[in-house]
Amino acid sequence: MRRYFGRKIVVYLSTFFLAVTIDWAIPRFMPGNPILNLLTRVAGRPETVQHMYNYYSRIFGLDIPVWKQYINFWIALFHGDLGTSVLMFPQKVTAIIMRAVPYDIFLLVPAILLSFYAGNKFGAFAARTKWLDNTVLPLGYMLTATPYMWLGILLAWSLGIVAGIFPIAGAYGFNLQPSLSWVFILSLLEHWFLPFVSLFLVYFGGWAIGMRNMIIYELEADYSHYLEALGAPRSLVRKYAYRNAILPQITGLALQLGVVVAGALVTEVVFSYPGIGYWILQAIQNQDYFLIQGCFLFIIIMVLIANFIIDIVYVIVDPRTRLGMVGGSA
Amino acid sequence: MLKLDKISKVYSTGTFGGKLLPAVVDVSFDIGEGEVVSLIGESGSGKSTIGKMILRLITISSGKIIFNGIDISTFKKNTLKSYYKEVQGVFQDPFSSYNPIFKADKIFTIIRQEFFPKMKDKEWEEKVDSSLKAVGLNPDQVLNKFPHQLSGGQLQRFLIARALLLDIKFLVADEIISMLDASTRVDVLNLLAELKSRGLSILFITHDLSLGYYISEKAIILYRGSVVEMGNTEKVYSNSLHPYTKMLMASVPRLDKKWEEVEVELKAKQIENTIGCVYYDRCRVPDKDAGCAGSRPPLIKVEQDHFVACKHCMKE
Amino acid sequence: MSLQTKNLRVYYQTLRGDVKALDDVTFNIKDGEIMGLAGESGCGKTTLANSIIYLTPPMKYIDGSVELDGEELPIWDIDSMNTFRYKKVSIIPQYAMNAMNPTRKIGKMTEELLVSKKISYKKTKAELDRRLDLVELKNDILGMYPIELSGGMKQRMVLVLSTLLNPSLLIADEITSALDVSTQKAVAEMLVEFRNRKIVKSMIVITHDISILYQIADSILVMYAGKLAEKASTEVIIHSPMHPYTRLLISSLPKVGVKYSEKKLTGIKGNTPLLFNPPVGCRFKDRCPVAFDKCIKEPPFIEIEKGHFVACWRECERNA
Amino acid sequence: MKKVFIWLLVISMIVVFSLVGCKEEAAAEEEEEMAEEEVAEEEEMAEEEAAPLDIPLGFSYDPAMAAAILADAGYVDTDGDGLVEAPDGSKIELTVTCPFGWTDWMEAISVISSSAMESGINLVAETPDYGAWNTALMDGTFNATLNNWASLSNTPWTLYNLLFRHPIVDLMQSGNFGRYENQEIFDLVDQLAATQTDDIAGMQDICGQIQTTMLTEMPMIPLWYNGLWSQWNDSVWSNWPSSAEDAPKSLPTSWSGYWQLGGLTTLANLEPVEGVEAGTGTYARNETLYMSGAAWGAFSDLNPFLPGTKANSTGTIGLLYESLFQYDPLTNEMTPFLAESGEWTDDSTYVVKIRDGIKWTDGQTLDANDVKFTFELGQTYPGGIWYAPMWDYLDSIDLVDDLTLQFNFTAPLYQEFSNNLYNIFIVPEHIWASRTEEEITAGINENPVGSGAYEWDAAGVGPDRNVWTKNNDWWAIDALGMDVAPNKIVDIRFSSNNVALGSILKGEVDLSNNFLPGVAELVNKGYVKSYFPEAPYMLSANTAVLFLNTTIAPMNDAAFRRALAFAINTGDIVNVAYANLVKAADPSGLLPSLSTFNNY
Repeated sequence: MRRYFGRKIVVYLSTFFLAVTIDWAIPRFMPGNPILNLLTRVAGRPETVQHMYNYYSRIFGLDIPVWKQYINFWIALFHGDLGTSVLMFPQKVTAIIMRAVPYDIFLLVPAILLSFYAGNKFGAFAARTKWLDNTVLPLGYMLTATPYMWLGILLAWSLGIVAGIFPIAGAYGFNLQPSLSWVFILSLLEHWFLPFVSLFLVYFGGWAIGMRNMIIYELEADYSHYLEALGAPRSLVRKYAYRNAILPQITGLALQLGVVVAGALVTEVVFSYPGIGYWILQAIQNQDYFLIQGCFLFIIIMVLIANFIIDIVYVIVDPRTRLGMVGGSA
Repeated sequence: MLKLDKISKVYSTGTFGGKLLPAVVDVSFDIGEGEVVSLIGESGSGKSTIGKMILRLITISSGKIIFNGIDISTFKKNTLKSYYKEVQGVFQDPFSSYNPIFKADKIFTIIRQEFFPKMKDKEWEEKVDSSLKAVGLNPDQVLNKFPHQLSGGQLQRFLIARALLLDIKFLVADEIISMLDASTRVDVLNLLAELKSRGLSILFITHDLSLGYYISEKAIILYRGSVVEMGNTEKVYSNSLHPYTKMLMASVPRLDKKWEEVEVELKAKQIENTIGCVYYDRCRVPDKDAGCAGSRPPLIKVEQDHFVACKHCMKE
Repeated sequence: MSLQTKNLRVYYQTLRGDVKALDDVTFNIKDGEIMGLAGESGCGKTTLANSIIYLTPPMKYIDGSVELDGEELPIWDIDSMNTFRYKKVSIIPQYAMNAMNPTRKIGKMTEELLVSKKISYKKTKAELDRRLDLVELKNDILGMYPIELSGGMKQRMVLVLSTLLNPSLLIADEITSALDVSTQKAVAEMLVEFRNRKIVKSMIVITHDISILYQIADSILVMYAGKLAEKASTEVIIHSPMHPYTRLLISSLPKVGVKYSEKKLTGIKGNTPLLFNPPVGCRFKDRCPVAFDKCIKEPPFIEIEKGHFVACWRECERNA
Repeated sequence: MKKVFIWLLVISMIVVFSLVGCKEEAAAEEEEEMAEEEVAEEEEMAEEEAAPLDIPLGFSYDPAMAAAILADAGYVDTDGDGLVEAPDGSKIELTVTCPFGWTDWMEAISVISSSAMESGINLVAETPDYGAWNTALMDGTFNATLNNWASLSNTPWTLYNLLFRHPIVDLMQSGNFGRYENQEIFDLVDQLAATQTDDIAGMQDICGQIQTTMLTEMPMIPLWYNGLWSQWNDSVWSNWPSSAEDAPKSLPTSWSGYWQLGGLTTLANLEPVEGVEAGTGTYARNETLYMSGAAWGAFSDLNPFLPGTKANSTGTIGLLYESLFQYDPLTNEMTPFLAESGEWTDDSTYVVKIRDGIKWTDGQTLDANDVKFTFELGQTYPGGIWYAPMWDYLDSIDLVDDLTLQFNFTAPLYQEFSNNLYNIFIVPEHIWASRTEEEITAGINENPVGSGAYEWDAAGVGPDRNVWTKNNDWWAIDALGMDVAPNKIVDIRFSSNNVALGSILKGEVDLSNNFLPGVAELVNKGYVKSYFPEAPYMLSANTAVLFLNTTIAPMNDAAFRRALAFAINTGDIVNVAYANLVKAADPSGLLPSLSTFNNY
């Protein structure tokens, strides 16, 4: 077990190293120059511009050879320093991310967990209810195939603009300051609702379909038939089938996590919800190396951690992996 | 015709291949022209691995396989194709050899495209018919069907028929009849025997000792990747020396006599001894000793055409 | 009389029509009898086994009856059969290797199964341990997952599990075919041991390997194409079979000591018929070396000698 | 008979007239032929002496003229693909760019491209990413591109300094992106810079010379004016200014830091509408002004010295920090603000008197020391302070007394200095003096101490908003009688103009400086109010200029550049791309507020 996790950690660390390296490299290969963006419209004389350019290059640490920048990047990273944002100059990237993260967690965690729970329950239920299987399932297929953006815009338009029930931008009312008051919490929830629903619906469809197919497969598995042959009640057979069908769903969750996060990014952009996704868009549009880097770094870390948690959960719930990792049976 | 020279296969397992799992250890034997050699062993003994190495489906970790004097690992594109024209394999699970969305005959079409692209339709059909008949199938009943419409036995014979389409010299028959019914088993066995009399060499991989006896001249008993006993079939069967072979012989259900009251040591799940005699953990020979545990006994010739890897079972 | 089936007819429903997988099957099993059920694949062995315990679509009950210990089994009713399953009639399925839920500890699964049948696990535990001991399994196996077990161990565990409630009838469907010879022998002998200890009253052991039956069965029932061909004591079936099919079957088996070069065995010519539209009369007649005009009619399955049933006109005539 | 005679008379008269007409046409033809012959002959003799084509200096859309100029300069379509080739026969393949996603500009360059194509100039529209575009702009690797960085200014020098910035260096980062090199015009711009701002005649003269050269050489093409929009909803606040009425006259705008340009006056004039309730929010609705359109990005700093427009858009400049003078773009006048007065005592001495009684929000007094400190930052940190170049001609600043400063110049650039007077924002010395260079040029400036009408509300800030609280001790309440009405200003950054539109229609936002789609319709129906009651509903605030990269062929040829100027259908840009919400630019490029200096 320890060896398994030891090896896993090595895998995760190398993935992290590689992903972060790519994350570091990609913005640098984008055409354009962040310092020039920063210096745009400075009313200096031409001869002083080079001076300012050098000055700010030094401040951003871009005046040294690329390999040194890369090393400095790692050194800074271990000190928890992701650099300074160009777009939000002179704010620190970590500060920006730390402000955004609660919104992401607030939006993503309930959306993922609730959709996972509800979708799987519903899928399992639909698998043995003919009319549901025939009516709601196609809807599920539609939902999963729906682009986040499209669903978000549709919801914003129908419930936000036409019906006017929900606000369509921001995380809380413009007349409020963050505080522990009911008014604020209500406003927070009101603004959270539409982005949440648009994420929830798309995820929900995916899990429901996956579960429906998995459970049909499990109900046809040998162990189900054996239980039935021994006259076990249906409830037990279904309980086992559900338990086993949820395992590939958990793997699915691990695999999908990146996609899930990407979906949240799009949704955040649509609803101007101030999470990481919102900042990524801003950062890319303004070629903010450091902010892009920081946001993706955060996503990488989150996805890796989530995967690791899922790995652990999987090991706990599925004995097969647990044995596989001690080098089990022939 | 085919010579295995100290071949080994080591699988690496684990995420970074940190763990090495020897599947076949230093196995050497050869098969002459028109010879049938039975490779007998339990599941996990490495017998299928040897078959796959001969067919170059997996690489050899060490050692060499020589076919007609040439190391088969040197075969490239064209030479490999002509190798496959002469050496073919048929496997235990017939279902996995078929693609369920294509008709079963597809496996013939592939052979035709690969090896007989110029043959006329009529001639080809006759060839297919005769090889189907050779394996005891009625062409009208089995052609133009999807795999699910055929029984396991039919699919298995289909595969043999496919091998027969080629002018093969060597057949690796890996448990090909374990899924067949008793009544048709013997037909397939007879078919193999017939092919052998026409000069075909066969490596007959099986766990069923009676089948091995029926058609082969030479028997090789494999245990955990190592040969524990080998030689002339009659000698190995009638004068089994290795405790493992003896135990196997006693366990075979026979129609001519009932099981003896032999205590069967159930196969061990975890193998503790990895450097000594492969059979050490299960061995019930009273005088097994530290030497058995400490080093692997070599194959020793006990009589003409009979070798045993056990120092305690030499002929008295 | 432990088991009595009368004129049992069970068909498979397919898109192309009914497959007459089990046609007019009548036989008895005595208390304490281990009956071997032999025949080629597709002869109806597994259909027979499933009909007695777990008759589900696409299988379709047509008519006939099955009595166990004098009580009729409602085999056509999936739900009411539940009271009989496991307690009265139990099965070790063909897929015993995969019969246990891979994600449950074996003990836990056993407990849940028993509890679902309203049986106290605690009270049964002592017996369970004893049984495990009987099949040479340590009782810490209950804390393991199926994947931790070898094939033979799984087979034995399912044997224990399926017989835990001392069923009157145990159906063991091809349980030894996937095992190595040594394990095969052990498991087969355990079946006998279970009968000897009266854990199960009687048994149907299905296999295509007659030599195993010769080792353990008291009687052997040979089926051909959905019909019964011959039933007799094991010795009789092996050494003096009457039905031409049985004879051919036995003579086609390779035995240790028989070599192709010395004695060429022969198989049975032809193929088993498709059961959508089975041949009229004796279903074996097309392959039978001794068939004659009478075979156009269906031969009855009759007792020719005491305990020896055959469905063959030739034998009828000979004994007439 | 009589009738017949009359008919004959009529017919003969027709004949006579038509004959005369023919004669005249024939004469014209003869003349043309002769001219062509002459041209041919002269070309044989000496090319430069070809009869000059009469090209008007004040260009406008005229495809015929474009064609004539092209033909005259030897750009002809030799291969019949409808596009002209260079005189040496080589193909012309040019691109015109703007950043991807700037939808109005994307439409504009597509008009530019298509109208150029019609005149035979192969100019293809391309939309690279912002970063790539910006880099190409600064390092001069573009062909032709749009730019509008010159802002509202009291002098024409600001625009011409942008257009003809010199010397040419590797990174042209705030002007003359086309790298047009002409010592004569460089000298003129320098001369203009050194002209006193009240020397209108002198400025007019220099501007005239610059414009003549510019329109003859056409190194860049002024196309249209972008605007400052200001729309409001008066359900909570009333008494908004309007151009249609006499008073009060001030532009209700916050955009890009133009609080100083009229926004503050507007705030002071606002009156709360009776009967509006405070509501449940943190900010009482009836005391709060909600506004949008000042900026797009999120709030990031309160530092007036950071490069770019960051501080402007946050309100840091204008609400928090103040300048010596204010500039009113409606009247093109500079009025003293922190300064009580300021004047040139001689050609190289400028004396400023600071108002008495101005207090920083921490209670300290704002005096001449703070002003001196702020200006001298440019001298101390020449690398990071944008106005450092002023010290090239500023020798020293002397304190005359606590409230009076004397600027001693060597060779003053009056125009630039006058710009700086309302663009440099005074910071408290007692806070900033202890800061390092990096803290000043790259610091956030948390908990800012300013002198302005509002204080920053740290608790209210969010990624999409910034909140300001009224400074009740603001000096201008007494000194200028400017008592700003809203207690709070919530400055919102909407993700799109449509959201801004929805919010102003609902009355959630009081003031919007966003470009509102369909504003004409909205104003006509009374859904929103606009300072300008008719199209283009904006104050022309900067000039969109098409820069041509004069270092590459064929745009190194003035004739080709002029032809392009006549080929662009500016009318379509205004009407089609902008739906009449912008105005076509004057050929001089100068904003309407500077029309005094406009010669063409």
